[in-house]
Amino acid sequence: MLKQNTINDVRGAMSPSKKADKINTVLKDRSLWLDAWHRLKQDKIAVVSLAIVLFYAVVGLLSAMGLLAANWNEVVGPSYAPPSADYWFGTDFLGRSVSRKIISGTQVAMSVGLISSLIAIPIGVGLGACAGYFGKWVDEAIVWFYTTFSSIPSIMLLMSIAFIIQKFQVEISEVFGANFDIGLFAVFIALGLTSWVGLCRLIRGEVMKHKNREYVQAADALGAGHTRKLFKHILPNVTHIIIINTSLQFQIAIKSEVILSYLGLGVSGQPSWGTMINDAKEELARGVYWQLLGATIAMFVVVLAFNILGDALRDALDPKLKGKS
Amino acid sequence: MFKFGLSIVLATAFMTIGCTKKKNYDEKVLLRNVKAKIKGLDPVNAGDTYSSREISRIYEGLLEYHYLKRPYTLQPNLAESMPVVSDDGLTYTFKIKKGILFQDNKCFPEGKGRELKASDFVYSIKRMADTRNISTGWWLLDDKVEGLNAWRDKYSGKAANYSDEIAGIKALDDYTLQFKLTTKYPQFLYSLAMVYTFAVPYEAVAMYGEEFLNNPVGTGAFMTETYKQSNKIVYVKNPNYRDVFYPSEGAPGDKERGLLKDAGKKLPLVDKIVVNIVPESSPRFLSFENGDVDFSEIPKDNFESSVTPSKEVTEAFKAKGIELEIVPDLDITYIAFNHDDPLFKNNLKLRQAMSLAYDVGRSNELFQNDRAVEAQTIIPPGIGGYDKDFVNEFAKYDLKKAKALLAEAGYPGGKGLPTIVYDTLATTLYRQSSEFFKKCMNDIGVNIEVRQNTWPQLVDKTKKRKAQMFGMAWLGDYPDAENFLQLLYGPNAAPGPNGSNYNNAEFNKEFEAAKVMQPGPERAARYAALAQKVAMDVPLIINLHRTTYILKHSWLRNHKFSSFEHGNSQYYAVDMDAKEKTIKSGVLRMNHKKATAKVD
Amino acid sequence: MSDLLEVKNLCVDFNTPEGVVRAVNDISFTVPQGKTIGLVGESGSGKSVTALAVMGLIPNPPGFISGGEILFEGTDLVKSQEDYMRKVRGNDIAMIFQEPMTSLNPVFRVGDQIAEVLILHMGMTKKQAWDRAVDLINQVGIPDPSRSALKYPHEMSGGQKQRIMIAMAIACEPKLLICDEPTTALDVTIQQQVLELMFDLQDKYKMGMLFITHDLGVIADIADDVVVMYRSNLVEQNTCENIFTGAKHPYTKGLLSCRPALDRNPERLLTVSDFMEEDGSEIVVDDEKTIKVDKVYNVDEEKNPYLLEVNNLSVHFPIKGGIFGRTVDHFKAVDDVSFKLRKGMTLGLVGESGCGKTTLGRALLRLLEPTSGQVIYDGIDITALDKKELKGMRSRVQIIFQDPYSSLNPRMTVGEILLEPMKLHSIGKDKIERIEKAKWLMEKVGLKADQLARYPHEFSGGQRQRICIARALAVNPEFIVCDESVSALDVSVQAQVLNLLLDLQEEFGLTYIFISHDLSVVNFISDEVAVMNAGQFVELDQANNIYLKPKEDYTKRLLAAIPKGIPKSLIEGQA
Amino acid sequence: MNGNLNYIIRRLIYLIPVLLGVCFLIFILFNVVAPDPVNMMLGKHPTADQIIEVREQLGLNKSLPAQYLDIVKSAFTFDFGRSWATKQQISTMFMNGAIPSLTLTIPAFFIATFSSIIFAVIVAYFRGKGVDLFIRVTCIAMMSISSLVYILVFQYFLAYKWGLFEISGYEYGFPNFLYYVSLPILIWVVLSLGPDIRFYRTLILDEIYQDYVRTAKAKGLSERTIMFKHVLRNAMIPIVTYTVVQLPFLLLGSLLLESFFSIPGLGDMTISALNASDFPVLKAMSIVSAVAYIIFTLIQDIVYTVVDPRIKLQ
Repeated sequence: MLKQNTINDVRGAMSPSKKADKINTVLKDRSLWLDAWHRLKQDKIAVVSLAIVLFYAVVGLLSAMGLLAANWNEVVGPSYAPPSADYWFGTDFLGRSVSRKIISGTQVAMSVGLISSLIAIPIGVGLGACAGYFGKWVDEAIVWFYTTFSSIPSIMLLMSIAFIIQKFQVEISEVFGANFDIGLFAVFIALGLTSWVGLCRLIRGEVMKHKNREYVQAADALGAGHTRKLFKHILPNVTHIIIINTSLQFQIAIKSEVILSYLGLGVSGQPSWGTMINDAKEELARGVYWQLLGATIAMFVVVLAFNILGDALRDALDPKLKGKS
Repeated sequence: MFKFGLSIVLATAFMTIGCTKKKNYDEKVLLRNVKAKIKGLDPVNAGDTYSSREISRIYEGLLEYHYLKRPYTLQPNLAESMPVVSDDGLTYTFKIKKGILFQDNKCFPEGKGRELKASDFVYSIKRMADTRNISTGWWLLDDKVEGLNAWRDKYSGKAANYSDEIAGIKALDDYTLQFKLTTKYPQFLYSLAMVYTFAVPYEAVAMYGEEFLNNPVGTGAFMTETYKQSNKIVYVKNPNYRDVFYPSEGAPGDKERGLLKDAGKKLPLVDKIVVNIVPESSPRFLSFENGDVDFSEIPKDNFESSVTPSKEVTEAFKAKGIELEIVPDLDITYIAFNHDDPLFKNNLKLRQAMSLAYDVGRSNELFQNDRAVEAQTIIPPGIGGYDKDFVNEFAKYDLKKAKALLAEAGYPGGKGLPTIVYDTLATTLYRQSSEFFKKCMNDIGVNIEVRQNTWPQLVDKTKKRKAQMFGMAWLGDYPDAENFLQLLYGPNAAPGPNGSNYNNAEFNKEFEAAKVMQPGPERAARYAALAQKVAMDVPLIINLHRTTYILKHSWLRNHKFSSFEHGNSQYYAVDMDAKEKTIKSGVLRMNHKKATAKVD
Repeated sequence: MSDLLEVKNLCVDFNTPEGVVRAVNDISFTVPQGKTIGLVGESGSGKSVTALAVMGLIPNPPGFISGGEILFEGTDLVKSQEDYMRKVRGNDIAMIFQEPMTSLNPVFRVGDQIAEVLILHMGMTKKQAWDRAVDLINQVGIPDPSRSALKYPHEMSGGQKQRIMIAMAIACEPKLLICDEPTTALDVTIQQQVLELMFDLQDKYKMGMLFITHDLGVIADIADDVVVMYRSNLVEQNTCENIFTGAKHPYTKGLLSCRPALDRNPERLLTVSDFMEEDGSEIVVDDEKTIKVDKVYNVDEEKNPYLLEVNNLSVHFPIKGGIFGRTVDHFKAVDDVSFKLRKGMTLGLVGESGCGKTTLGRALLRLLEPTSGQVIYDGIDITALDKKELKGMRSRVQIIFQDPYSSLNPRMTVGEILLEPMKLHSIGKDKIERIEKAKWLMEKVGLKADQLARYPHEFSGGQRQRICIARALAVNPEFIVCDESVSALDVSVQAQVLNLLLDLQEEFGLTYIFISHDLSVVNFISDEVAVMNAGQFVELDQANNIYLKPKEDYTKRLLAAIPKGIPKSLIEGQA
Repeated sequence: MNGNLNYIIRRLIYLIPVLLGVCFLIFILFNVVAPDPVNMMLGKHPTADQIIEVREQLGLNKSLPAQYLDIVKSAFTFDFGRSWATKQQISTMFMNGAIPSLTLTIPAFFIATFSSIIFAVIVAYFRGKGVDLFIRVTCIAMMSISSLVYILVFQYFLAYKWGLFEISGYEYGFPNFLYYVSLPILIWVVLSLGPDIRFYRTLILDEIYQDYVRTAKAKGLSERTIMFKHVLRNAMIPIVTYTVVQLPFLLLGSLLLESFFSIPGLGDMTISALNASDFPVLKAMSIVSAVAYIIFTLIQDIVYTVVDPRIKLQ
């Protein structure tokens, strides 16, 4: 019954590598992520905010590598010079250019968002998936763990974690070398360890829902093991939640850095929007508004972009829309 | 549902549209703001300057500093006269004034304040030695009074028996008190003017127990009416207060400034004192400008709008009737090297280079608005041992010489020198000053890594000798240069006050000899020589002696700033009619331009 | 007597991202006073949209009425203002919807929800409206009406909730009652009672009724005239009698013939595609195909040996209670069931919702751990196998689920879905061979081989069910459990899938257990039928014995409730 | 009714391990790992032997399990001993701190919740139209500015420049505290409008697309009655449960508002405890807010059954 010729022409005629992707295209010629990208592209504002986010990421990267605004520490004019042609955002108490500090501050903001998410995602998704998938006592234990974690106000957790890191300052600086910025490291860990609970709850609920869906039971009937069911079937259907949640978590991290530096747990040694806004506490009284203005605008644009992007991603990635097309 | 919700929102929103509180002017009230929360009103653990200031409004000691005379001179307060000192300088005998009453309180029989007796002092000083009170003042008399340490160790950790007699402190009769010291200790008299040794009634301690710190019972001019430890304290006059009169002579120039107008009047001169606790500096100063408080220091960022470069009040403030008082403080700020670290210990050239690279003048300009005096030695102006003509060659800013010295120290241009960790506090002011220090050191190639700490963490680090370099300030406990020189005294190393762990045998020997001398010009010369000699060894980067700038409203009278403000509030007076006129005129509300226009 | 409702050349369009879609194209029909018009068609035919158009309830963005008139007692509803429509809705025209479970507001008592429409339109006071509501609840046949009125929707069964919907609809004695698939979600016995209730109420209130359904059986029982819609067009309109005796349009003919009926048991069902080409042109059907051949139940000992033996199988779910959540009682989903099944035969499992048929199907495959009993498959006791051995058995036993939308992983292409089972059971040496097998499987189930790269959401419900069958076949199974595999499909598509299952059974000698609540479907496909109720087998016998000579009265009641599919006018004629 | 009782008891029993877990987490964070505060307590001149005596008195040398048991005991008795920094009785500090905090947070919370529900209903009612878009955009924009900036700008302009409000401070007693808390309340409301409106809007929209709304329309009800009677009544279920969960955090007050406006509430107390490494106070604050959170999750379950007839306590 099988049509013999189809097998030969596939096997003989082409070189192995070409043959491989010929086969693969038979199975899958475009990914759903591409569809989502096309949908996202239709939303003009979303594209603009994505561009803004990428622009900030590039600026952050360049300043991290020292290619951009590395000379933020250089005195360029009198202290507290108001904004003028040569200093767009004026100068700070030492006479350093505020606009350079803003650019260099992008590095802190973006790294805080990125690294705290990189810490929060694996924990949140890992625990959430296990709780949702295995259920019974595993679920009980993980639910108990994150209820305990979330019942302590997050500000207390942030403070105490930052304390702990500063307590081990001496040991850490031996490991990472003296000029390693402990303050920033404390912010990363503190934010990372307190922001995973929301994601964990979301993933647990979603995995539980998908576990009972019939395509997973069908895989079960085919003899698929736990790992295959979880990683090949359930998790791909849940990744869109991770993406949407991360974009929201990013902007929360950026805003928390300001509060942390107010509590004295923030960055020291390099400029950050948080410290600039905090300096403004006293400066505002003497009419020095430009450092506050600059930092606030810089943060406003990127946080707004993240918010809009978060909503747009939800519409583009949400399978409900795709399922009913 | 909708209408109901809307009405609730509008009602509460309208209620909070906001209105400022109406003010009343009939009662004579002294209003002031304070930076830190008051820990408690128990003399034995006064802790910081803010708590001691509040405690000294209620309690009194044997001696006190004269309100007006400068330099600060001790005078008897509860004691009738200065003590009779034995020839070997070890026995001090005091006579107590008769008829001094504690304020009325329910801890006394029928609530009536009883008369102060010599035995009260024996009890109070023993309380300071009692380990269970964890007194912050115990260092004053540690190993100084015969039998006191023995008594302390005997009851360490247990309920102390106060009737257990000790040789060092004895009430010979109701009105005579005798101290026997173990060593010559001229600073002993100062300790009797400090809050830790103030008289405390045993009945109050017995009755209130652990809550005694919130129920003060003293002999002073005021007593507490309401006491919200983290928000506000209101004092009222103590009816049992004995007759104390405003001094008729003071320091030269006081008469011209009208400080002797109320001479001879019975104290206190105000009916009530209201102390508000406002941690943030900008709201604190804004409430002064609004007239909500009678006087205030000037935060760094409000200096330009308050004081002209020639150190006078700006035209706008003059128009508002605001006056300025400038008083040097018994204070020294410095950046310490941790001499445990070999990098600094045996490399004098490196220390000299870093000291020269630090631009003290610019730091004074940036952070003290040029108010402070550039320090030459560790001894501040205003006390014996300060020589205003001495110039410390390593305290000035000389980049070229600094670079040369750094090269001689073995690190040309900073090459080979590891990154130095500088620990500072996390407040905005300290973070900015550490960034300034980092910039100065970068100018000669020395790389600094700034680490932020809360105050306890910084103290913890310095006491455990883990801080490589750190900024520190020292406020004098009493007007005696010994209190400053002991910062470099070897045996005082951490956890003692010598955070730099500096240990110079020769200096230690000379210091031990000088500190036991009786106060006088000879001791002052000895102190000066000692300080100048040790400065050449650059034990730390000397920085500034800060001066206090006080802005006073027109209606505040007799205010003279003192580093030892114990009980001074009884001398202040408030002209309520002048206050009402100025506030109602709205001149305070006018912004700077309009106010000055009004003057011309 | 003028017509109650006259729909003239009605057109309704929807704005979609891919442009304007016409959902209803030039429909005209009339609903006379006291008469019932059946509007029949499959999903996507536009029948519900027509109903919503009459009520003016088309969701404004994205839908809109683009042409035609809806005359209700002379006035054109399309042109009238919103507040006029509001006075008409619920008062003169009332509507009943399909999903009773979600159509009532969960947080209000049912009595209040009925009283609300009375207060709104009849100006009654609260007290009067409540009493009238209790009376209406009584009229729709709900026991203890005064107490039931105080109940919340979740405290009532699906059937009772539908009765409440009916009470709410007839509260203001409307002239026209529109019912959009009111009984589709109900079990067949309850469906019968609800239909009778609606029938009596129609007589009592002389209401015109527009009855929308996809089930021709129901139409025959209740409709006077019938309107047939297909892909937003009206293809045929006639009296019920004429439609059933001599349908003219090929689609109607296809629709009539593809419905399995109890009294006849053809070898294969004719489907719409046998009567009509894709573009709508007619195919002349030769008689041979329409011959009704009664399937003969012949058992050949060595061709059909016993493959599956189930002894005293039970599945009990613990019910938690008390403070510490101890199990207080057990819900006996499957209670001591025993039967044997021969190779190549099909056992039908039929029963109302909640009778335990699905649980039994899952327990057989140990997708659900049975509490006790044995399942011996080809001599091997499946219940005793451990995890690893069970995996080996998986290739021999497979399952096909009900909901096409949730039984395929939306993130995997059809090719990947078909290759997964082969990889798991290492069928085929390498990828190329597996792809060939996948292509072969696609053709086997009637789909195009070049669609392997497509995603599930790009296929229709029927096509997805075919992919599920292909996935099951990928492991060359011998025994397949079909759990309500066709219930979610339209009648015409249902017929094609049933035919496919029968073809595959013949070609590969497959053994089926076919689970369904639809007796006529079970009758068509099964050799033997087991009727289940409350976890137990009420009756187990050959298919036609069950239907012709039912022994147990539960089975009898079940059979009686199935709509005959013969217009009542004919039955009256014959009786 | 006994069904509910069983449920409540079971929930309470379930909460005990959570409380033990919280105590353990606090124990790790503050006892095992926290730096040594003793030096700080002894002021400028600590002597070596004095430090040892103090460690003994503060119970720092107790065995770790003993310290853990102290925490657990304090979680039930609320007797937290004395603060290291100020030697005050912590429970009295709480009493003094609770009143100012609550006078700020309770009115602020209810004004914010009510106004955001009203706005959310308006936005849902006019969904898709201009009003909806405008309010949503302003919400996102308002959320994108850090809360600290709002505090600084509002305090400087509203309080100092135009003198509309008291700059800082606090007075106990009914009419007086209003002058001091009105500006912080205004800031709190402005800060929480953004996120709340977005959240409540999604809740209401979820309800609008339900089947019973279509039935209501078919009954001839007007859009307004449907929105306020049917939809809002259903949407209130998630709204009420969401509000109840936020109540425990009102106790903690707003750290920033209290420290900037020197309102001596629990938030301000927390910040000074942080700056003074005053661990008994920080521990006490964590325990109290954790216990409050746990109790309120239980209350939330009960409220859920009261508000939603469908839920039986099982």
